[in-house]
Amino acid sequence: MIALHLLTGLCVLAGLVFFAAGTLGLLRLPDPLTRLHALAKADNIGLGLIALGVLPQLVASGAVLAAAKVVAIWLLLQLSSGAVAQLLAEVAFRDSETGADDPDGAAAEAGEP
Amino acid sequence: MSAETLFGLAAAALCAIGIYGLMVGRGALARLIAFNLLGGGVFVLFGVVARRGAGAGFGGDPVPQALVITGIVVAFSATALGAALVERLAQLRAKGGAPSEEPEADT
Amino acid sequence: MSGGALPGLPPADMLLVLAVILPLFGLLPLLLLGSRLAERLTLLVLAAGLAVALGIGAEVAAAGQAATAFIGGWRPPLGVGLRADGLSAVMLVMTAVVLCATGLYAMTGPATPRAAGERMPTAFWMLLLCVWSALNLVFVAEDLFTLYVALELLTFAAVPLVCLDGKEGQIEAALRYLVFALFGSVLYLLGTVLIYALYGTLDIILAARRASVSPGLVVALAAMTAGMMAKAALFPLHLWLPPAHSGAPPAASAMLSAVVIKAPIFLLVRFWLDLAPESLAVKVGPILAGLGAAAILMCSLVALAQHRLKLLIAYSTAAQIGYLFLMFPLAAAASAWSALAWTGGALHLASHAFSKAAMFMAAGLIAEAVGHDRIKGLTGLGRALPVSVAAFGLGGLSLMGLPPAGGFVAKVMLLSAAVHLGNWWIALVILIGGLLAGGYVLRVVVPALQRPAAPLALRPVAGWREWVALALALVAVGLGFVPLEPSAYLAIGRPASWAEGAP
Amino acid sequence: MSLAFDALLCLLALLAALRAVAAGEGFSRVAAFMAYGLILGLVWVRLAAVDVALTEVAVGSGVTGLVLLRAVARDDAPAPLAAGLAYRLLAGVVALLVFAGLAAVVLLLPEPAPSLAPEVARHLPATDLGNPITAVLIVFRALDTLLETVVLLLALIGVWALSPDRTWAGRPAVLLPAPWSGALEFLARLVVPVGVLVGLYMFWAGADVPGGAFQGGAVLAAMALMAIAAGLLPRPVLARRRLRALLLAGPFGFLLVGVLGWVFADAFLAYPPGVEKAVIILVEAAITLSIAVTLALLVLGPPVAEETE
Amino acid sequence: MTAGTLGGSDLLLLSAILVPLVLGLAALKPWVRRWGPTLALVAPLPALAAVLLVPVGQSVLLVPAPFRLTLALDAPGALLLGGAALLWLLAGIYARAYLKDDPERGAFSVWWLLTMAGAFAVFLVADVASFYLAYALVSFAAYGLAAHDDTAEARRAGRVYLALTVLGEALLIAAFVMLASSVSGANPLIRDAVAGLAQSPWRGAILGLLLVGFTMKMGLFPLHVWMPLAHAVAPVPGSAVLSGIVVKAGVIGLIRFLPADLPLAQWGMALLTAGLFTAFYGVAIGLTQSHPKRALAYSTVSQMGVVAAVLGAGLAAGDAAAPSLAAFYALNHMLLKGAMFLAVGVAMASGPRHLRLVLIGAAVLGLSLAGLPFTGGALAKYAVKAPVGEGGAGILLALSAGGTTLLMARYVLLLAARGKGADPAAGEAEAPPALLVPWAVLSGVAVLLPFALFTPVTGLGLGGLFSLEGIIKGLWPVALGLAVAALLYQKPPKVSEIPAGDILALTQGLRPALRGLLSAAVRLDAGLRHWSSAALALVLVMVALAVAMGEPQWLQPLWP
Repeated sequence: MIALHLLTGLCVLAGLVFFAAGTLGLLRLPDPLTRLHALAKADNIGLGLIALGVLPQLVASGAVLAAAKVVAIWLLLQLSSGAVAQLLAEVAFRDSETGADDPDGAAAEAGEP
Repeated sequence: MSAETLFGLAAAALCAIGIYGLMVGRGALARLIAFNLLGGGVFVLFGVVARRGAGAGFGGDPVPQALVITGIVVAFSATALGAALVERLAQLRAKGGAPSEEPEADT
Repeated sequence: MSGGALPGLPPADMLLVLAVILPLFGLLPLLLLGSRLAERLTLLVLAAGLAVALGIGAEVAAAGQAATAFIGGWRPPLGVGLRADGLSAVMLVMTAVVLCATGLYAMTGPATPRAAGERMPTAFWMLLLCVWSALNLVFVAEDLFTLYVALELLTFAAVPLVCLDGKEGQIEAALRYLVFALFGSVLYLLGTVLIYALYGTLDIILAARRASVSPGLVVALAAMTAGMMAKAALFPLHLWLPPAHSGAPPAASAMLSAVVIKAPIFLLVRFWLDLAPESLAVKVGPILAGLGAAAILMCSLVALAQHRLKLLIAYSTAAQIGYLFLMFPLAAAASAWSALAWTGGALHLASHAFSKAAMFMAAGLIAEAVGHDRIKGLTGLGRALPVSVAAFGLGGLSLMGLPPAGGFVAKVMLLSAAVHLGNWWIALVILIGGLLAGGYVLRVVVPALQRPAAPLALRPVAGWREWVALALALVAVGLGFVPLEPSAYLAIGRPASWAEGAP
Repeated sequence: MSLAFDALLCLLALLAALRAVAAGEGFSRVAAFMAYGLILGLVWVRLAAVDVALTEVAVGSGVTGLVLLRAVARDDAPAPLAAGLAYRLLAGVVALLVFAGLAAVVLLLPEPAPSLAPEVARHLPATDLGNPITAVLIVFRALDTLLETVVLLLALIGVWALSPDRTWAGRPAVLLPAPWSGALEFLARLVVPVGVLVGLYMFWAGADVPGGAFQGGAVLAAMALMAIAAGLLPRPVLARRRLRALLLAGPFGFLLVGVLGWVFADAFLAYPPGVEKAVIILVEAAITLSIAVTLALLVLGPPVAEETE
Repeated sequence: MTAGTLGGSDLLLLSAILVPLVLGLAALKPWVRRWGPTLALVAPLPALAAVLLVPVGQSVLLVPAPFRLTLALDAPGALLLGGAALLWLLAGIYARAYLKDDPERGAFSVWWLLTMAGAFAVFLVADVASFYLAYALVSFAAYGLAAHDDTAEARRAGRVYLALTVLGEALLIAAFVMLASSVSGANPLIRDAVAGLAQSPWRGAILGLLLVGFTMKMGLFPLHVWMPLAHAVAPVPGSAVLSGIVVKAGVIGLIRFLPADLPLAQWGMALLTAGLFTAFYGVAIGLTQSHPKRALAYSTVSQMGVVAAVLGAGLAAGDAAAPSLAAFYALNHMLLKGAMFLAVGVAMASGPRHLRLVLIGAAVLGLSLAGLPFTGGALAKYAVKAPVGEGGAGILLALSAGGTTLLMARYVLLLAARGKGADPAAGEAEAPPALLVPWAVLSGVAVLLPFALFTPVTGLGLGGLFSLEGIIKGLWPVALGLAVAALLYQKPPKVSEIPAGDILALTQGLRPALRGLLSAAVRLDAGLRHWSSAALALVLVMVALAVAMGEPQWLQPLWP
């Protein structure tokens, strides 16, 4: 039982670290493409770890259906954040390509989810 | 200080922020958003009242909760109508529409 | 089934529900029809609705008590109750008559201007039926949240009516009207949730029975009253009324100024005379009357200074609303004279509806014929459009409070009550209001009666539309023959209670 | 421990609200508002009202946020200058006054909180529905729900009335002005079917567990919008009879069932005894369908010039 | 009080009002309007018949309670109604000829018929609400007669008239409301309402408002400004009717609404002094006028001052006979003034040779108005001597007769000038008979009728008047007036003409102030209609309502 709690604690902690990294990337990195890169990667792994951490608790307490839902949520998020990141990247790329990049970086601002 | 009282005070604060936003908001969209904030605050107040009235096997009094659902949908249709008006106004102004008879400065 | 149903008429509670859902039955198929069919169907529904309203009036008179109906058979506090007492019946009939006249006025006939396409007429008929259903619900509902939904239905129907022509100025006015009305209705909702938190019911009558003066009730009533004053455009909250009511197409502004603006006022009367305890009503009465007096004086003065006819009439609406708020301190005091003030207020509500609708319709016809809205260019119009100018003049007569119009009897009733209850400043304001109303009405009518300086080039106007406006004005004059005493009909169903009828 | 979490939640909500009010630029104001909506969703879960949480997230911040985003994008009017400092201070003081009043009232609410929960519990079996909120919505306060569907329809009529005369029967404007993107189509192909299934489930389960017509309808509307944005579905021609019949299904169906109430159960909107559950499900299905179509059309906006795609 | 079946005389009373009203409203239709002027002749006949046939004191309840519309023919009412009907008939004949080439005569006849209906109604109705209705009808319809010609001056006169009329209506409705509410029941009879005046708590306010409201219609100083303006711009038959009959609505108002048997010393004295002052003021301003019609208008102001003085004296002494004597005096003035206005029209249309005849007629009328012995006017002056008494007021009254003689001399002088210069083409032309005959008949009746009515109204024999002492008392003011007139004729003093509506000029200063007020209101309204101020106002209103309803002890916990 203790091992279970230990595992959960560790995973959730690691997940939080990744989330922090993602947010740090969002604030510090210069242009939209790199920010997107940081956010998409870090948040996905972060969420995966937290889901991994929570799963044993749910399974142990018998709520198998809830566990399945958590996994489904994680899958949906993988899909949607990946697709959205792709879309934003296309917009950001096209703006930087056509120089429509407004001087005060409004496009960059728009890139922020 | 029970959870309901905490959320009640938060709801009161949200209402105050909404009213502040409606007074200070410049342009219709800002005011529409402030209206939604105020609406959200009032609905949380409904939620707090429902939670205080929990009993007879329910986590909260179902009547105010049902009212909130109706309220949210009504608030949405108001915002949709407002947004459509804002867009149509922007479209007409962009087309160089003649200024309205009394050029009221919308300060 | 409650109350003795008149033979031949369906039971009262079915009529009550019919009053609310009949316009909806008319509205929904309109989405599938073209504008010609939509018009015919709407006029049919208007006629049927008028019959229902008159039926309710007859039932209430015959039974001598309020007609009640419970949605789905569930009695308050769980279910929603509809109840029509004397005042509601009068309002239902008034609304039905005004909207039928508006329907006839807006009917496309040989000489009416061709609408550019399907959009305007179809949307107009749908919105008219929505306004009607919402108004009927406001007059009969006894549940605070149902009233909120009815008010929202009314606002969402009124806002598109304001900007039906699609010009930029009107859309700006409609947007300002929408957001300010929303501000008002969310404050009303704030009051509603506090009432529920205090008394565990949303029904006005049950809440009134449990009501006791407490900080919660004070804040709730303050929020609800402020919300309704915002929607009723009482001075200084009238920013949206002049541009909205003057910008709307004539048939729409007739509806807006005559009946739509009356719903929030009716609710205020409902709150302060049914829901609120007497001690609070006495404290708040002077504030409402003070703002009403300010509305009468300020808006009449601004109406005097207007150059456009429709703006003048819109400011006149803002002023006449002030009269209705003068009623609160008079009707709140528990004395025989308050019954007279109560009758005077109801009569003013009705006669203003008829005369204002007639004036806006007349203004619409004048603008159509002359091609512009400026008051200066109307000299000598009386000879060219006698019926329209007569409609405008008779409507103005009622606003000025001159015999034999309904406005006169209402003014006398309010004056008598004010004099007897010692509110001298209210009596003075009523008199000054009559003078100022005389100013801005005669300012239009007198040049119209003189000989035109240059012959006016007029576009043809459909004769029957002028007669519709004149008919409404004559109804306002007809109200002048209401006897000068507290009306027994309005006393039916007061004080409000669910006790009568089925246990 | 949970109180600390609630306090944090309230703090987040207040911050989001303040950001939404104080933000200078339109887009960040809407972004803050959507964040506010999602946090409110969590607040509702903490207030043990999962139905409302679903509605708040789906309609309150989701679709409303979408409509506001579209309006911000199209309203390129220059941001008007902010109010003077003195006025802002005065407004702040007045807002604080209002807060003080409301807070006092909240603190002084009557202790045995009056509630209709026992009343609902007593009459719930008569409706043989499991979810009390759906019972209140569809049975006890049926008139409110009927009017609410009419309000939604009326908002749509109002939005359509804003179009110029010649395009009354045209198509709504393009939702996503970006060129075709493979990622979006891939996402749509995968998520839409699942989303539709989730929406139908939410409507179906609404009778007994948190869910219902409005929440299911909102999810279905979202899926329709995603399909249209991804190009899987063409933008609908608004004057087509079939589309308008779908719009009418909810309100008109509910009205007809209400009138039948007179015939079978001698009161308007009363359900014939014995078959309440079946009729209620039927009515809820019609409402869900209409809400999905109405919400989608409200987001798509008024019909603009007829385009040959 | 025949409530149920309407007897013959009741129908007559009702038709006196209904016939002109129905004809007036029918004349709104263009094809009826063409016959307007001839209809105007038929309309007064039922009223004339009513006065002759219906016994005085007859009253009929038209509509039972709660409306209680009642008509009643009492002594003063009968006198004024008879005179009015006669004047309407003759002026109608006169107007038909006078306006035959005026394109707008149809519209004029509509206003003519409506004013006639209002005038007859004002003299007949006996309950408060319908009196107010009749009073409003005669006041607003008279506007049409005054502002008939489409000149800027007529429009200005019309505006001033309407403004003061609306003000008068407001004052009267306030008085009627207070008066009627002291009696139970919706719409009391005037008699009962006035009877209840003694113990009503607002007696002072009611009397003040009634006096101001009705004396404004009679043209008592300072609210007389509209009369010279309106009567000068109206066409001649219009001025005759305005000055003769419409002004009497104020008189009948005072007669009906002032308590006859309740002595009110201070109010009576106030009315008396105002009346006498106006009598002299009217003559003073009238002398400076350059147009005969304006001179006559000021003469009406002066004569109404006399009537007010008589009523004031009656009110002060609580003398019940004063009202009918005042009515008798007013009747005499109505017929004489009507004839004099018609004389102006006849003079305009006749050449120099016939002018002498007209001037002689006008002189006779003037002297009769001044009260020359052996004329109707003397009887009227003698009749009103009793209530005014022999004291200072009596002397002033006599002096005012002298003043009137002076003013009448001025009027005849202006008439002579007007006659010669006005229409050179008339040459030897004689005024058309359609103008001459009604004028002549009216003049004859005006001078002789008082003889027939003197004894029934005053109950005194004619002997007293023809006694030497009576003649002397009647003669010296007239002689004095003629002497001063002759003196002034020799050395006409250089006095510039005071513009009509004398003190109205003072209000010119008011105009920019009014415009300033309007623009201030518009600016305040525009300010309030900004979003920021309106939203703030809404929240402040909410807070104010909450504070108003709140109780101080709720704040106790804040500072224990």
